[in-house]
Amino acid sequence: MTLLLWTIASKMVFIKTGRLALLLPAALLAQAPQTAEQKIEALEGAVKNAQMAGDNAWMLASAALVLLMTGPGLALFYGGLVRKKNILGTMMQSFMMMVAITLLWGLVGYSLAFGEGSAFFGSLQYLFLDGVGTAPNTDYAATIPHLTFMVFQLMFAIITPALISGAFAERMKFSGMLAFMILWTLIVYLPMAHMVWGKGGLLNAFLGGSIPCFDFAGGTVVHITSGVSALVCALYLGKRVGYPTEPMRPHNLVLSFVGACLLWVGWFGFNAGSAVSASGLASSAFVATHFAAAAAGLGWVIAEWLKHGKPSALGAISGAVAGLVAITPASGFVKPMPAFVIGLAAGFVCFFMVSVLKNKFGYDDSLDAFGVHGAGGTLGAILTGVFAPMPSTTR
Amino acid sequence: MTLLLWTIASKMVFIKTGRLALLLPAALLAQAPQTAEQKIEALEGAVKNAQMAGDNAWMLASAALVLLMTGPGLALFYGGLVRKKNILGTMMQSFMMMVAITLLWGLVGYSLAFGEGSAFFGSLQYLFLDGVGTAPNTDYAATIPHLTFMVFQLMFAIITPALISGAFAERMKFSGMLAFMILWTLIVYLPMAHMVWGKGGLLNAFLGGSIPCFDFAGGTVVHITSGVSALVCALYLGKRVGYPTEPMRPHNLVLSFVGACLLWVGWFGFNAGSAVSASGLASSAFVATHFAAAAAGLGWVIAEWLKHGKPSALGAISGAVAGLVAITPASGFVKPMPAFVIGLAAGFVCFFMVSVLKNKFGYDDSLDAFGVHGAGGTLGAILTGVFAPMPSTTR
Amino acid sequence: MTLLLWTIASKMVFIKTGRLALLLPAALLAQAPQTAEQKIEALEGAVKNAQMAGDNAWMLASAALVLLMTGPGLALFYGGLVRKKNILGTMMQSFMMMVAITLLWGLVGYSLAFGEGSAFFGSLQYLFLDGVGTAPNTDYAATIPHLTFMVFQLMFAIITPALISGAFAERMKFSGMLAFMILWTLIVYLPMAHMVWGKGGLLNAFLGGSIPCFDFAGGTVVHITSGVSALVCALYLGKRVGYPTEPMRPHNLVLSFVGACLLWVGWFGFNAGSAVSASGLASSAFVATHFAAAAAGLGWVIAEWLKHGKPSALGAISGAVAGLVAITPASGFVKPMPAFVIGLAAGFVCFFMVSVLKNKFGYDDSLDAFGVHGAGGTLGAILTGVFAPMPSTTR
Amino acid sequence: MKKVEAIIQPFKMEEVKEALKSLGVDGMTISEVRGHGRQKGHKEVYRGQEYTVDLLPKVKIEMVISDARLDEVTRALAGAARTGKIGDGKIFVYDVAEAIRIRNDDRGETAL
Amino acid sequence: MKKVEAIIQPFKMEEVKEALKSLGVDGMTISEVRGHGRQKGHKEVYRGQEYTVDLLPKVKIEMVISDARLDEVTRALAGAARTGKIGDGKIFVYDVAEAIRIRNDDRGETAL
Amino acid sequence: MKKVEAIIQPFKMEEVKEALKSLGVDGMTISEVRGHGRQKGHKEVYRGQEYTVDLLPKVKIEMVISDARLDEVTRALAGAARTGKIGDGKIFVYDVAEAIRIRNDDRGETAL
Ligand SMILES: Nc1ncnc2c1ncn2[C@@H]1O[C@H](COP(=O)(O)OP(=O)(O)O)[C@@H](O)[C@H]1O
Ligand SMILES: Nc1ncnc2c1ncn2[C@@H]1O[C@H](COP(=O)(O)OP(=O)(O)O)[C@@H](O)[C@H]1O
Ligand SMILES: Nc1ncnc2c1ncn2[C@@H]1O[C@H](COP(=O)(O)OP(=O)(O)O)[C@@H](O)[C@H]1O
Repeated sequence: MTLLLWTIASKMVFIKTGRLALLLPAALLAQAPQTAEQKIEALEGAVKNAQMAGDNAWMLASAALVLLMTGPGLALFYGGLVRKKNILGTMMQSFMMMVAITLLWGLVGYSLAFGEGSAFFGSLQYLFLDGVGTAPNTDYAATIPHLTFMVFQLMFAIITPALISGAFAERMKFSGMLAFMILWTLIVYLPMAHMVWGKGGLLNAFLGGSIPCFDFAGGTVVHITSGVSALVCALYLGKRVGYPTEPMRPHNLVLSFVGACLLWVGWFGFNAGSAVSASGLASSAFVATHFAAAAAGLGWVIAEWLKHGKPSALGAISGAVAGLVAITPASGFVKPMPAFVIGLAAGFVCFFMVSVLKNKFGYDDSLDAFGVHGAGGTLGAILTGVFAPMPSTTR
Repeated sequence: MTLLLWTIASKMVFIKTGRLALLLPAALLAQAPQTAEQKIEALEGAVKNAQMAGDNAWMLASAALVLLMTGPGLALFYGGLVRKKNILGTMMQSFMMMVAITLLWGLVGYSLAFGEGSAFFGSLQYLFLDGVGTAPNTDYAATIPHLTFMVFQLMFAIITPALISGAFAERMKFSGMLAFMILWTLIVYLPMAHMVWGKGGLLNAFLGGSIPCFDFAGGTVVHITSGVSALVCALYLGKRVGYPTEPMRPHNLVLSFVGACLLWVGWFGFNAGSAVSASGLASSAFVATHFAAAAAGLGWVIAEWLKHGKPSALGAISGAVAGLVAITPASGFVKPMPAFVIGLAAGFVCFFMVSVLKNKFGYDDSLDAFGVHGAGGTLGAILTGVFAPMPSTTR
Repeated sequence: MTLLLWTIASKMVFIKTGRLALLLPAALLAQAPQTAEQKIEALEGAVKNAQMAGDNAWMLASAALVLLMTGPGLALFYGGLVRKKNILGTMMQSFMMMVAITLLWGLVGYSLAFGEGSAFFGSLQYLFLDGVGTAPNTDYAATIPHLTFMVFQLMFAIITPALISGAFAERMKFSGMLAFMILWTLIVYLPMAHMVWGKGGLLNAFLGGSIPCFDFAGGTVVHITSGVSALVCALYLGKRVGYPTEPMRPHNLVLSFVGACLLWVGWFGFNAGSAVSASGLASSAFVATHFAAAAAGLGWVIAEWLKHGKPSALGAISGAVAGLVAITPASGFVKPMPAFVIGLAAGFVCFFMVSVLKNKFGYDDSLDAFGVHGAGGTLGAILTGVFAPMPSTTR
Repeated sequence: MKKVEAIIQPFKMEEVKEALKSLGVDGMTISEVRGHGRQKGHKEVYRGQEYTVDLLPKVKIEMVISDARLDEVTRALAGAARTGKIGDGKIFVYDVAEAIRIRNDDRGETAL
Repeated sequence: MKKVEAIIQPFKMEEVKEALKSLGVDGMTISEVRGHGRQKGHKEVYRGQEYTVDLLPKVKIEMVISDARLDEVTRALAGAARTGKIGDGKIFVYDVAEAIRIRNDDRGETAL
Repeated sequence: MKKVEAIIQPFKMEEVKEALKSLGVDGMTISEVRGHGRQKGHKEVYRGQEYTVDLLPKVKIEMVISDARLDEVTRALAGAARTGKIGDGKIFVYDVAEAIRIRNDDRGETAL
């Protein structure tokens, strides 16, 4: 074995660049140049580096948090709600998004969404992630490596179709699900992301688009899109065999509880990370996120208390998730108290959607992907318009 | 649907301030002023920004970690220890703290604790979080947005009553629990927090108080307070029906195990985050935390080995939690080896508390909130006095 | 009780150094010196501080993430794979590593690995972590406190023996396991870590060693070492009673699923943290890690589809873990697409190892510690040589 | 009195319950069991290792009824549980020596 | 020999066990079942959807005893399990044709 | 027809299943139970609190067979399940009044 290790070791050349690269900024300061001008120049570089370190630290943590939302967060949340026999299958849907969308994103996805293109589509500029390196892409995020921005956006692209899977949990074949998700990402998600976030996108007035859209962390792109798609799927696929006569109650709310908590924590990365920096804006989004989640948990529980005489664990966690959805577009624009109001509204509205309206219309949205993400997202988008101050006066 | 999206989009005005704000620091450097003086001035601003990015990155991560401690950490830890039928109810107690205390904090809580007030109470200065914005509050944390400080402290206010719930798990009504927790926070926690941490608080000698108190991350405020309150509750409520004749052993130690691990990881945010920066002090607290947890796990396991002839999984994780509690007040002041000693002591002492003393006195502290948090916290407070070097000589 | 608190409080002296320390950088800038030269000097210090805050923020988060990999990540991953009766025992093996290796590391471990010593061993320089403080150790990481570097490396030392435990899950006594792990760390891990990472280590050409070794985040030290040791253990211990006639199938794949997701998320800390900074290098390693995990999940699933006609949840998560292992040595050197290829290869190869080769040879590696970590690690080491560009051309 | 013990497919549970309810049979006790008969189980593959799962999940229903109702109960039960495929299950009938209602010490058929 | 099969409320388990122990009845087998009789279950609401839970958790105790002890055992058992409310459960008694102790092939009453 | 009910140690399950298979006994139903007899359980300690676990996990096997096979089946079963130590378990035999195969309404011994 020692021999084997040896062979491997000798196949390897040179030093650990990792360690080398680290010494560079320090070195820059160490062999400090002589004149004040030179010193200032060196400092300007060093400050940029330091700024990047701080922002990148938060953005990498955020990317990790957003992945945590999908797996295990969403997987557990949904997995606990289905019948026992379907839990692994349901969790796999989330996991396969982590696998398949990553591939797609690397090949063409990122390029189609964030490449500089037309009003509706990106370009093939970043095909195979070519040109996406450690230097910042100043169009999107001036103080973090382009790679960080790319992977952070990838985590969004993963969770969006995973959310939809809540609508057809318990009734779609694995291969069909996979094919659908890939097509959906290509046809719906990538153009939508380009329109709202991409350079030159139709709704991205700041980067060359013509219609301005107030969507901080993806309320439209992620939640409305996935929620509405979920509704379409639920209607198209029809009801599960046995629905609604056969009881299909959640089989393990402890799992759903853990999933909801992880969604809550991960959502800090989702919303505060959308500041693409560790600035005060990130803090503001973080706080708004937390207050809305709490308020919506409260709202749903109160609604249950009024209607059924007692609150439930499922209600509290469903409410929290609804609040997180609703605050997403507004999170960067509102103060804690308006966030609280948005959350409270989301708790009430989503409760009404899933427990009254759904029964009225009789569609079978297994895990309420529409009732929570579609409705919560739309409500959030509307309330963003109501509560968000003009940008110039925000902070 | 497209129509709907359209309507929403057109209701929205202007650009994404998020993206805009980001470009500012870069912009500052880009249009660099001409004279050296101006350049230096610009640099000073840029450095402050960079410092804030780094510190804020860690503090946001810490706030997320502390929330992770309550949900799902503590919820799982406690949930696994109760009888099966009570698991959801027990987990809900933690979750409702995330919901209710957040509301309370936003309305008056933060203001009563951290507003500038008398020796015992804060003020109404920050009512509805008015005046809590992205600018730092230099009294408490000069390099992070005030909002970050506020939300970090909120996470502490959430976990403290959640800890108490361990004492009356399995025997309190939901609405009673909620009312109690809110009153307790108002009457006990907020004044206590003000006294120890608030500007002008009695025990906060550094910020105008008269009696100095050596409590780094909340050993007194969080653990002793909650532990003692738990004991009072346990005594007041009396024993659970059937205790101790009916067996009430933990129903799912796997859940408790996961909860304990999440508590351990989350505690890094609790203690190292209490440095309110990503400085060497944070690293030092991080390391002390880790060593104390490990040592206390060891201590409890050894105690079990000696007394019962074999160690147990529950012992190991209970010990780790005891160690985390005990190191909390000392975490910013001690080196790894003293931390190890504090942890070891906590392992032994808390084992003795819950497995010998509790039986002697015969009170029914369902989940040993007093035995672990009260005893561990008190021990930690005392040992902090023993091990902490004079501030001037710390580092 | 108030009395008790009082006594404690009065035993404590002085102020909270934590809060004090924070004000220093701000203070430095506030009482800004008069001349430009002085200002520049002050700025240089401030920039260093800011750089450290950013890098330290990410490294502390990374250390927390790597601990999350062991507990609860690996504990759940392995715990779900064993038979029901062995789950707590298996999880405890991971937990005891968190306890015991921490102690060992504090006493002599860190010193033997990272002390400046001979080609094969470190020294006793850092005995009891003496001299490991908040000042950076410029040999290893110039921009973060030495304590951070030490605790980050400790998390690696914890997970390595925990990985081995997968080979003898379900058949080793607790005390024997503990003794073995401590000896193994002393005899195998510490020298190996010194050789590859330690100053003056044989394979650490950059820091005075003679043979260069291309191992970014510990593919050789962690995965090959643990994988091969696992194989040796499996062979030495012989088969479990009843293997392979008695069915010993995984009892709870939901737990393993959660564990695998946490491993994936935690691995971002493992690999991107190995940049010991929040630089572009960290981003690059983060992205490579993610792509390799996804690709390997895909690879394993495809292999299963081809061979058994349908994919499985266990296959997808096993694949992801294999990919994470394989990318470890390369993560700092490769772009996303090569990372994808490495991952895909790992998925196929490890599938082949555990589902074909293992049966051929008939050894009983309970949880495939060799098949996944040994094989994946070796493959990764080889492919690192193939795909990694020369350091000078990396970025 | 007779005890009727039926081992059925889990997914037929609801239908059987409805059928029995409509007959007015109230008392029943259910448990989760695993079994095999003609139906031979299937193989599962974990990491390339094959495991035979030869005990499949079934639901066992136990009802104690009066002799008079035996025929209609078994007929209704079998009717509701039948799919016609292997694995449908079995019904076994036993004699019962005594039945006691714990609440009020009723005995015999009044206790059912 | 007789088999006594009692379906009782789970929370009465400890009391019943004590009662049987004090009679010197050692051998027993317990399983977790769900059942309904007069007691009709309750409704649970999940996201506004109502689900009827008509099968409530019960504990089934099985004991094979000699004919001579039948009376005292059922009496003690019913006594300990009674609350007087609906849902207390039932005791059924069956004849046993043979009993074998696996360990040493004892048969009949000596095997109990 | 007879019902053979065996309560055995869980780890003997595979062996017993093999023994029965080699006899050609196909139909069987298994459930997880807990029990105690001569074997008296053990103590577990949680945070210094002792809990007596007096009900140990066992597996219950139920088979309905023809009278003619009773002897060989119980012999094979007891043989495979025996370790000779306390806790090996018991076999009980009951008369069966009727057996019905749900799939096709076969009755009596043909239904087994
Ligand atoms: N002789 C028997 N004794 C006990 N249980 C049996 C017997 N035969 C079948 N069963 C139970 O009935 C279930 C269905 O039996 P199976 O043979 O698959 O049905 P079928 O005879 O209609 O093909 C089995 O899984 C088993 O639990
Ligand atoms: N006829 C029966 N056959 C089988 N089990 C029965 C029967 N009647 C009642 N049980 C069992 O006894 C339990 C309690 O019965 P229940 O009717 O609620 O008690 P009570 O008759 O005292 O009101 C039920 O949940 C069921 O498990
Ligand atoms: N009289 C009985 N009635 C019902 N179950 C019994 C009886 N005696 C024993 N059992 C079951 O058999 C199992 C093993 O019995 P035990 O007395 O330990 O075996 P042994 O008699 O060989 O020592 C018990 O755990 C219990 O489940």
